[in-house]
Amino acid sequence: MIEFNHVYKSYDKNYILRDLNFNVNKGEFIFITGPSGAGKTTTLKMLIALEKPTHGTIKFIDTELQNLKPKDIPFLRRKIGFVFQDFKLLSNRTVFQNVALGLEVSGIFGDVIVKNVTEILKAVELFVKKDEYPLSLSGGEQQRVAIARALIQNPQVLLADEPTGNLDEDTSRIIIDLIKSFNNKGTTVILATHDKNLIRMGRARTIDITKS
Amino acid sequence: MIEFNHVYKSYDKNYILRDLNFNVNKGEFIFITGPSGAGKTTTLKMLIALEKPTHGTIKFIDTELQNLKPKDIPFLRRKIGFVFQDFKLLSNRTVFQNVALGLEVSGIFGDVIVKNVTEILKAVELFVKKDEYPLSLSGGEQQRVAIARALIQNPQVLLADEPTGNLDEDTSRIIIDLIKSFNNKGTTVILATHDKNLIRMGRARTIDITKS
Amino acid sequence: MISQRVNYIINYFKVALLNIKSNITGNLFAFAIMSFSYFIMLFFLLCYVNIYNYMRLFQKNNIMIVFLKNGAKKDNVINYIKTIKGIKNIHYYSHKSSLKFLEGKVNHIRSILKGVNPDFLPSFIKIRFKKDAISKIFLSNIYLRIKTFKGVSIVYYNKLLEDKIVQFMFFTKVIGLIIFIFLFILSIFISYSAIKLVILRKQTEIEILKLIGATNSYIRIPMFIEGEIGTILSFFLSVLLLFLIFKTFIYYHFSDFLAYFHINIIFLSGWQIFLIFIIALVSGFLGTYLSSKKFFYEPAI
Amino acid sequence: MISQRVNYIINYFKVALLNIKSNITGNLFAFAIMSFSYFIMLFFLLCYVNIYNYMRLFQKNNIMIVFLKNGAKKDNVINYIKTIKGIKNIHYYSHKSSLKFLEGKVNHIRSILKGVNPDFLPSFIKIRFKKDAISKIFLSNIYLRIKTFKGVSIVYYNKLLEDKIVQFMFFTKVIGLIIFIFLFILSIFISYSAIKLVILRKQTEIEILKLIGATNSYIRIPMFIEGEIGTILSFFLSVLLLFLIFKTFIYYHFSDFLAYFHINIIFLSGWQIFLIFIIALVSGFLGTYLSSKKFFYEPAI
Ligand SMILES: Nc1ncnc2c1ncn2[C@@H]1O[C@H](COP(=O)(O)OP(=O)(O)OP(=O)(O)O)[C@@H](O)[C@H]1O
Ligand SMILES: Nc1ncnc2c1ncn2[C@@H]1O[C@H](COP(=O)(O)OP(=O)(O)OP(=O)(O)O)[C@@H](O)[C@H]1O
Ligand SMILES: [Mg+2]
Ligand SMILES: [Mg+2]
Repeated sequence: MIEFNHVYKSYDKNYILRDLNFNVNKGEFIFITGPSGAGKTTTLKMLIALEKPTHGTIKFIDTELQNLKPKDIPFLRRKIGFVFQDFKLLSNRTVFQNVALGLEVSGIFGDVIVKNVTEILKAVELFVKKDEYPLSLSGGEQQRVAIARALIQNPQVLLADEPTGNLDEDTSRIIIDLIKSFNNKGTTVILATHDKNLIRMGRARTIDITKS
Repeated sequence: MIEFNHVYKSYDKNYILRDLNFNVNKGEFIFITGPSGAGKTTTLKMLIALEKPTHGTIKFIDTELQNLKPKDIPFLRRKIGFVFQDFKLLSNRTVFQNVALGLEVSGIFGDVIVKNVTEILKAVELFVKKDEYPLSLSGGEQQRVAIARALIQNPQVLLADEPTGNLDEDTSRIIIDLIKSFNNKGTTVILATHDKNLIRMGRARTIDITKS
Repeated sequence: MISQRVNYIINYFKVALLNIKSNITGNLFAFAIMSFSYFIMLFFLLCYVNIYNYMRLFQKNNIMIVFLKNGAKKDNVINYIKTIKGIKNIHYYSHKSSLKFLEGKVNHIRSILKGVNPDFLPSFIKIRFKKDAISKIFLSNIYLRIKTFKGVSIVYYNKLLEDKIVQFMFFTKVIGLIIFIFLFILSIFISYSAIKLVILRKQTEIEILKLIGATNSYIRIPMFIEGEIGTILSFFLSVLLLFLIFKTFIYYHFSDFLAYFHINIIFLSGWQIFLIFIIALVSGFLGTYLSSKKFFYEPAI
Repeated sequence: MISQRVNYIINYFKVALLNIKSNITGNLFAFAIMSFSYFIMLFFLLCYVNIYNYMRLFQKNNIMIVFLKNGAKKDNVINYIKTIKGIKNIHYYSHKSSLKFLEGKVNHIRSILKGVNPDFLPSFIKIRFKKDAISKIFLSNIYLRIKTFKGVSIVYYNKLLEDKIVQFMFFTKVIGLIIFIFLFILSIFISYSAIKLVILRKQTEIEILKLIGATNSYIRIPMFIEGEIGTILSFFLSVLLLFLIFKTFIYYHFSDFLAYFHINIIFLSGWQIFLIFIIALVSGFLGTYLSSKKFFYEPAI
């Protein structure tokens, strides 16, 4: 489903990634790992066409990303849920509105929103905070809102960048279980982390990008 | 040096903290722990007078924080280095300028800045990135800049909120060692985290705020 | 499909209102700055219209006076003059009416003219030209033609004034146009800055929305709605303000005073207000477009 | 201690310049909007000064004409008039010069006055008053006094015009003041919005600086410097602009034309420009102060 072929990535002549090659099959769950600054976030960003590989090609389902037209990018992104390392929540919208946005941008309005958002907020244990604004949430709570927003789109692929960096062990487990349950329903998951515990918990294929 | 006496904290009638009591002696190294949303960040924020306890008193050296006048707050904050969970770097200044700011706000200018900043950036292994802007840094790199900015003030107390949340194990160890070395030179350190590994590494007194 | 479109549109309005609400101060500033800009524009137009109106008065005064030789056949002259194009009306003054004319001119020493014999005074013909027929060449032409006609003694018209007025009318038109273009660009620029003030705060929001798959129109349409709401409201505020000021002016009889100088104050016509309204709408649109443009520039990947 | 202060000041300027550089577009907008606001202010002042100047011309024309009865003793009358205060000069016109005066008034029918006997015409005295001595009560007073003097036939002065001019001068002053206060508030408001445009982007920056122990003055002083640099530059731009427009106006001889209507165009004096400069400085300061205020409100802990 996803193919990285000889991908190189440099910023101002400094190569972060060299000759990265991997495949991810539909429905798989994989970890991307590597030390701080290795290029995990960059790898994920290239998948949603936010960064462009310096050389090499990336294939998503049938699309070669380098051939994608700017106007098609939003539609690619709707197929991919992304949990950002720095959450990227809208500070002038409540938790509920932030999560609902995941559906609204795809043109889904009305009652179905209320139903789905309520469901997912309960799953990440944040329903009581639904009317709070992101600035009054703790780090871990913000992270869970970001996860909820990504999952509500019911994406074909979920990319999660350090989704448990701000969570304690118990909450981490809840989140991993939630992600696993989506994975079981067919969502492909790529999870970037350096948390050895999490990798142990997940028990899945691990790609170490420093070794590429 | 730091005393929390019967501290309660609520946001809109929801009590986050109830009857929190603890002392920290000069030169100590302690962990504050608790699950996501327990109030770790809130506890640290109260120490720099960014949040105000609903009841109870906090004492820092000889100052009762509730008696502090607004114009004295900056001087309190200069004695306390703070590593924020969300880093709080200035995006229009380079890594070097961000770190230098820790000194400039206290009225230190000139050559000493170059010397100290260079030194601390080397310690957090970021000297090569000194002219980059925060937005082009990885999560872990930003976190290290935040740590460098807090440490350069050579504060009496260092408050670090999840300072290794975005760091892999090796880099975490480097940072912990750096903080320890400041601790050995007399800096009191309070470190909020839920990372069991880190607590194990640190081997120090741990305060679990959920149990207060 | 249609209900989907309606849903989108409702959502756009909802988002626009939410945006206005969540940055109410920013929107108020934008609103005030834009009102000010439209006010200045309307005010200039008002001044221009009035100056133009005032100057037409001078044009209307374009009169030529033909003094007849004693004993000349006035009908010949009148018939000849009637063949000239662009004349509004012709008036013949006999010796007697000539005396009356003189008396009117020097009203306060009227008494002393009582002893004057009307025959001392000339008979003359007053020609009033059509407004639109007046141009420098035209009048000087006619002047030459009439002057050489039999029985005509002197032809009098204010050549210098005429030159100056034609010139001034021209400059007024040109300057009016220049000022207008200047104000138009300015109003776009001001809308641009004002809306930018509002949009700048949204930079992060826009980036985030794009990251989660919003199309450009999903992000932009609410902005346009927001911009145009501000534009329309501030336009109406400025018209209202100008109108109130105008009414106050009338109320305190300033216009009566100006009427003393033959200055007749008029308000803008519906068409003129509509013109500015269109300019406001366009500048609101362009302002939003330009100030949000950079967020939507996407290099091909 | 002193070198420490100098270090701070250098740092403040460095930070201000860094801020300007890092938000160059924002600063350019602020700059342009402020220039516009000062330009409008200067332009209004220029108009006001010229209108005021023009109206003084009417005041200067305040003349009273005293017609004498036939055979009256002119010296008695003149001596009596000389006792009145506020008179600039007195001129006596005999019967003959009266005829000349009439001829001057009706120049184009001059020839026909040739047969008129000068004795038909009255002799009169023209009184010109000092500008500053003219007020409604004053002239009507004198009118009554002279009218009842022996040998005086008619006293003529333009009472209606006088009333209107006094009234108009008053309104001009009042309206000028009101417009000026309005523009002053407006310029503060515009500086406020413009600077806010720049400062809004700094909200996070300010919060962060405060968190790491910067004092309010450390954060604010560079803002004031930034604000005042913008103010000063935009002020000079607007003066320059106005001056260039003025010069163009003169260059194309518009002023010659207006001189034909006895309108004499003058530029702003140094003092007037200085006044606006002070207003600009104050509004830049208040603009920065107000727009940054909310970031520095710190509830006591
Ligand atoms: N826009 C950019 N311009 C220049 N350099 C960049 C940019 N974005 C990232 N980098 C650099 O690329 C490298 C990899 O960044 P990336 O964010 O992918 O690391 P990461 O593996 O996610 O690290 P972390 O675990 O710390 O988040 C870093 O050294 C970073 O400084
Ligand atoms: N400004 C605020 N207004 C309302 N509620 C707030 C505010 N700040 C924090 N809270 C709430 O207080 C609780 C404690 O927050 P805090 O940030 O201290 O948690 P934390 O222990 O640091 O959690 P984490 O490990 O996830 O960062 C959270 O439930 C949060 O929602
Ligand atoms: Mg990363
Ligand atoms: Mg926290």
